[in-house]
Amino acid sequence: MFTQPIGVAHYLVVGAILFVCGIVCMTTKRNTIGILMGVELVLSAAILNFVAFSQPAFRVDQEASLGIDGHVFALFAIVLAAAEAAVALAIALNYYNNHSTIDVDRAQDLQG
Amino acid sequence: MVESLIENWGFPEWMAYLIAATIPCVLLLHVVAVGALFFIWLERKVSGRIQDRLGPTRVGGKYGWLQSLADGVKLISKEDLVPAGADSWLFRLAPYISVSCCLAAYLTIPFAYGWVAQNLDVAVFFVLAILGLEVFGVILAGYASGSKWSLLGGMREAAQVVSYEVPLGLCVVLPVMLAGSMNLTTIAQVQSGWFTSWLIFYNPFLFVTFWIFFTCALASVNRAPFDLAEAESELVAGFHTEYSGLRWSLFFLAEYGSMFSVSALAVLLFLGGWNGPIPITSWIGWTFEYGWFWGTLGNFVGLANFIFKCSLGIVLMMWVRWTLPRLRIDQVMTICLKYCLPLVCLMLLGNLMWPWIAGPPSASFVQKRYEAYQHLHPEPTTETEADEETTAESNSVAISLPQQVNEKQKVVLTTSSTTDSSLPLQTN
Amino acid sequence: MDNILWHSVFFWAFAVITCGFAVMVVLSDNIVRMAVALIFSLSGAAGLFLLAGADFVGAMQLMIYVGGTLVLLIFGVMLTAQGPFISLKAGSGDWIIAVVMVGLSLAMLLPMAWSVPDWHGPAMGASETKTTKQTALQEEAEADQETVVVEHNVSVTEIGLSLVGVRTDLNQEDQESGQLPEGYLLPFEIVSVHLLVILIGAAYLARAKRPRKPTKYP
Amino acid sequence: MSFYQLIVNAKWESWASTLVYLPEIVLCLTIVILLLLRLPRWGSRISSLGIALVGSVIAFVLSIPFETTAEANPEAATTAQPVSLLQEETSPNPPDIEASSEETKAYKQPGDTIFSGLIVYDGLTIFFRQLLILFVVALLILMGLTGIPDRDSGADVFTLILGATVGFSLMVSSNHLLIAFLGVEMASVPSYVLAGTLKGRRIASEAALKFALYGAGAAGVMLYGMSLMAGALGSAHLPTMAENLAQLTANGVDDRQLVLFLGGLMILVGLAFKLSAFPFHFWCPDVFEGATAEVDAFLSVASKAAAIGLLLRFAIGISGVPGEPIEAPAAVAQATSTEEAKNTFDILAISQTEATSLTFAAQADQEKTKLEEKPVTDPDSSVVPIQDLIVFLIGLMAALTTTFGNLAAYGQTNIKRLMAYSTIAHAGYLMMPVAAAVALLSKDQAGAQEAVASVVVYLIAYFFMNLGVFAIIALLRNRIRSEEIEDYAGIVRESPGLVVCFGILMFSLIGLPPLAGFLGKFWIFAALWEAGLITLLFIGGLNTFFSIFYYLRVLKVMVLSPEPDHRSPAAIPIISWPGLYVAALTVPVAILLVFWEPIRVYSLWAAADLFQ
Repeated sequence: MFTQPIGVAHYLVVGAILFVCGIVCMTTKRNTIGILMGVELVLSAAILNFVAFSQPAFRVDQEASLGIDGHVFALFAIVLAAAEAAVALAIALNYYNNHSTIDVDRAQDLQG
Repeated sequence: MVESLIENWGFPEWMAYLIAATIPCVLLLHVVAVGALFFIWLERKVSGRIQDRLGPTRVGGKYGWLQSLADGVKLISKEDLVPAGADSWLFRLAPYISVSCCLAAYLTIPFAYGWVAQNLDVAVFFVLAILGLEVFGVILAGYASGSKWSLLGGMREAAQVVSYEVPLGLCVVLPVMLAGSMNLTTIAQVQSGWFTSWLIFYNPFLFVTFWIFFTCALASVNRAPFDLAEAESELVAGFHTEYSGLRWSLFFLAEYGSMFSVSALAVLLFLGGWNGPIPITSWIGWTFEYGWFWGTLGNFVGLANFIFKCSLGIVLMMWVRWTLPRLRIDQVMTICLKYCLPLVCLMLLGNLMWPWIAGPPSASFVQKRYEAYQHLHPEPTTETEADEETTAESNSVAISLPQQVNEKQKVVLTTSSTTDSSLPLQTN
Repeated sequence: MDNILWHSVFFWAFAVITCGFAVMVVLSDNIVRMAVALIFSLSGAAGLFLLAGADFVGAMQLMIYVGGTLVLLIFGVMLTAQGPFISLKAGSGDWIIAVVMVGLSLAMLLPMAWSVPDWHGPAMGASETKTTKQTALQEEAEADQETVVVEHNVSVTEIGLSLVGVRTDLNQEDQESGQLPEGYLLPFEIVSVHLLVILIGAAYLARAKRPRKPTKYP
Repeated sequence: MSFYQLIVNAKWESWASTLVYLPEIVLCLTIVILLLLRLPRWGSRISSLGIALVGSVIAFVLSIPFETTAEANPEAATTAQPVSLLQEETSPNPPDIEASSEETKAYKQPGDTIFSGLIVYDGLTIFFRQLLILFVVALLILMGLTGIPDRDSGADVFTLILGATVGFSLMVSSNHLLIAFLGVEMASVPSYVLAGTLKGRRIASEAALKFALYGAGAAGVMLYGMSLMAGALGSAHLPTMAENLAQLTANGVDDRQLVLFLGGLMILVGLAFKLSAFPFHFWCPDVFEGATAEVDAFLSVASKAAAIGLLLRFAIGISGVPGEPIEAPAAVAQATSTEEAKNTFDILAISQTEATSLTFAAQADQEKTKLEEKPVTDPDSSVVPIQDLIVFLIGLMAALTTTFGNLAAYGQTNIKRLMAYSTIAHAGYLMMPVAAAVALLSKDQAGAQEAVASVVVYLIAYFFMNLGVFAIIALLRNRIRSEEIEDYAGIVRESPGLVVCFGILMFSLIGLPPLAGFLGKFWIFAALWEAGLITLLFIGGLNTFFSIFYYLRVLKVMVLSPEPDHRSPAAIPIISWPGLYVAALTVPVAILLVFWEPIRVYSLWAAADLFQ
């Protein structure tokens, strides 16, 4: 385990675990902010993938790595995730002002 | 270091790594711990003098210099209380988050030329990020205490730190822009020579920026007059109301540690780092050009210089604390968003326009920048026939300031553009 | 002991931190503990970025994600908290669904991660396609992967230049083929508009309705 | 290449790109002006609606592509100037300029990519841009008539709408995964806030919350899929990805199948969310009910149009790689299509009285616009299995979406919920020709072009129909304070003109013959027939039959049911500004068939560049 060099696949496994945790968090949590945390985990998993794909030393076929493209993608993903979280939080606060709760299960005025 | 340990001393590899990792860690721990003890004592003395009293005089002789050690012993021997209504896991964790973030910031701060635990390319950014994380300790302490004073203190801290990070980050951009690097060693090395080459004196905009930086740094390390989180007149003691003993003292260790690190950042970015007001060491030949021994000697002088400047910064912070009254939370926000932020944006624009007013940066500045860059990326240049001087200059200009290419440099660039097939940029 | 790769050791350490705390986020009932676990998980991910030679992305992750977004989330928790400590228990039905989902998605994603031999790392690639350069690199990587990673470190200068549209990392043939490499000037500029719009939108929702007549604030 | 040349290249590229990107830049400037006007005291006296309207009208004018010859365009000279100035200083020319000896290459033409390959500037981009900006103009006028963002919140709401429009335009023109993701985020995040425009209302805040949470989740999954796709194909640039994909499949290296499949599936999830396609539609009715009718119109027309555009870019971009490069015919088609641009726009610009005479000219040119009847992809090419998979996935989703939307619309009592399900169903119809276009890639290039053109036509019709319906809903809401269908009872006796318009729009939504909806639907079904997707065609036809009843039920309530006693007067005469607005939207629906030829030429032109 410690004597093998690290490859992209190792990072992908970590990313996959983060992704699954995020999805589970999004589906099981009842609190709005809990759901947002799940989203953060999923986005973080994606960013991890991008970083791993852009490192040529993690693979045999170095030409196929993303290089700077991956880094830039990761940077933009971080920025966009932050913006999304800010808006989601503002919406949650607005919801709280009207309903005095941020429990998603109580959101039952609209039934689809 | 690792190689020399293995080859000269015959250590096994893992042990060499361990030793190489331990030495900087121990040194940095001591800087923080001893520094905190010293500055706590100093603050008591300074505040005493400001209020026309003597401060501690008994412990350890005439100046009371062992006072903080005695306090420390007292705090360690106190009972470690956790309130019944607290979230005990988080309550215990919070001080450690503060302290470990404070320590982590020291990893990338160079104390003299090349004396840095981890020479990171994004050091400036890293330090800011880590200092921003310190807020979690305060927020969690405030939340987990289960007391409303603490909670209010934590929320104020969160709002304050998140807001002040914005102008702080923008202030840092100016020196980074001029030095063309985020590496703190490079930035400090660009300012070598007389004090006129410090970036604070580079142009009027940077001079103003330094003071904005200082203000925002005060706010971001939660010092008076921005210490809303522990405002004892309203919130008892804010986030650390419920803490006692060792955990309480850890918060103070973190506070003084981060005071030192922001003031080190200010010194490195604006005040020349370890480069003194007068370049004595280069006059008497204590530089690495004359060999390892003389360089190390010169570095010790630089270290003393650096620590002296940082201490001056901290004394200034103390001075401010004991002079100015505390602000209200809305005033704190107003200062950040209505004054600091627009002002620093203006400074940023002004700094961008500066070459139009005062012409391109001087040749010596560009040369220093190039040398600092070369030190970081020691790459064997393949070109032999080209005029070394010209290429060096034009390359470094183009790399660091692509938006500031003006007429004069354009010509320089044009002449060299046919030969610079190996840019120092293309390290891959 | 001597053929231990320290790069790998640190990778595993950070990976365990990242994944462990991510699992804690899912299992925790208390929303603030979830947030703390998330802080550690994302900081661990930042460590992984640094190990992968993405210094700038790692610092960004710490600064924006951990230092900005998560503070905001915790702030939100405090603003909307009703009891002293918010606890949320999931029903057993939820847990059954969750376990099934975890099983299914891991059963898909983990084989996916290992499905490409090229990605197993420099030492375990498909042996028949190796060139001499690759073999050399492989040996080097087995010796000390950290140096190799550091060698491929993307400097901030390169990222910054690509954001204003200048690509310095591609080799000459690529650039002379006529097709310009992708410079990221447009996204860099347009994202600022996006952030402005977001700021206005969030402020619009969060602020109270403006009073008709401005009240005199004492 | 020297570093300096790189800078020159980048400068030239961004300058040339900026010129064709002016509409979006004007929108951004409008946002900034709206923001800055709050600073001075006199700023509050200026109507923010007026500023937004002026900005979007200017953007619309600029989105008409300008002349494409160097002599005719004075701006072209200025474009070329910085380059030539710099050329004097550097002896070797930047490669792009060197490659093109003529000066005409010094700026961008339709068919080029701009911003160094991040964005495609072609007929489809131009069409979508015009549609979206025109929609924003119409929507702003509607908002002025109904007065839904009040004085205080007007500037905020208009900022959000304009910001989202920039995002839509990025989505439809993206040539790079980063731009696609950025566009999706820029489009959706302001939409979340827009859904909660009336922030004091309980259901509005609930709608915004649901929209934001589901949307954020979908965006996360989409980003993860993008990371897998980009990593597996070694690039985030769509054409490069397509090439690499073709190469991978041709070499028989199939170890990345799983990665690509999962990645593609996750991207599809994100797109399906934006389109409110079947398994990911659940947000749509709730959000539509909670948000105001004006915002619903925005979500149902602009958002859907942009999402379909992005789906087209992805589906055709990733699988539409030629087996071997087609040299000569492509160049000819390029030339004719750019020439066609002028003709078509002349037709559209000149008033409609002359349209009949011009139709002949257009008919003559039509042969040129039509691409040759040859496959884009070699029938035995390695990408064909991928195309089949895409066709299957999109086709399945389209069939399920349409059927579900139409069936679920039956039980609705709220007109906005009903229209939400109708929107879902129409998203299904819109996805069908995408499947057809991908299926035709390996058979018939001209057929694929027709399929894409049918999307264009359908969107034009859909624009008028849905905006009209939502405008009527909003206007009636202002009078009778209700959005329940039963409260519309007997409204024909109070405002007969409005109900006639409503009837026409409803018949058009069903797709009955002389109306615009029929035109679009007929063309879609023709494309499906040509692509051999008979099952899908059958499902589409069946659904059209289903949809008749629930649309007509609303009309029946409006016309036949007796008026309730307690309702406030709902009279909206047709000769009033609101009435005229609705009429202006209804008339094109009624008479679109007359302009069959210009629309056909225009849509074929818009679709042509996609297959170059």
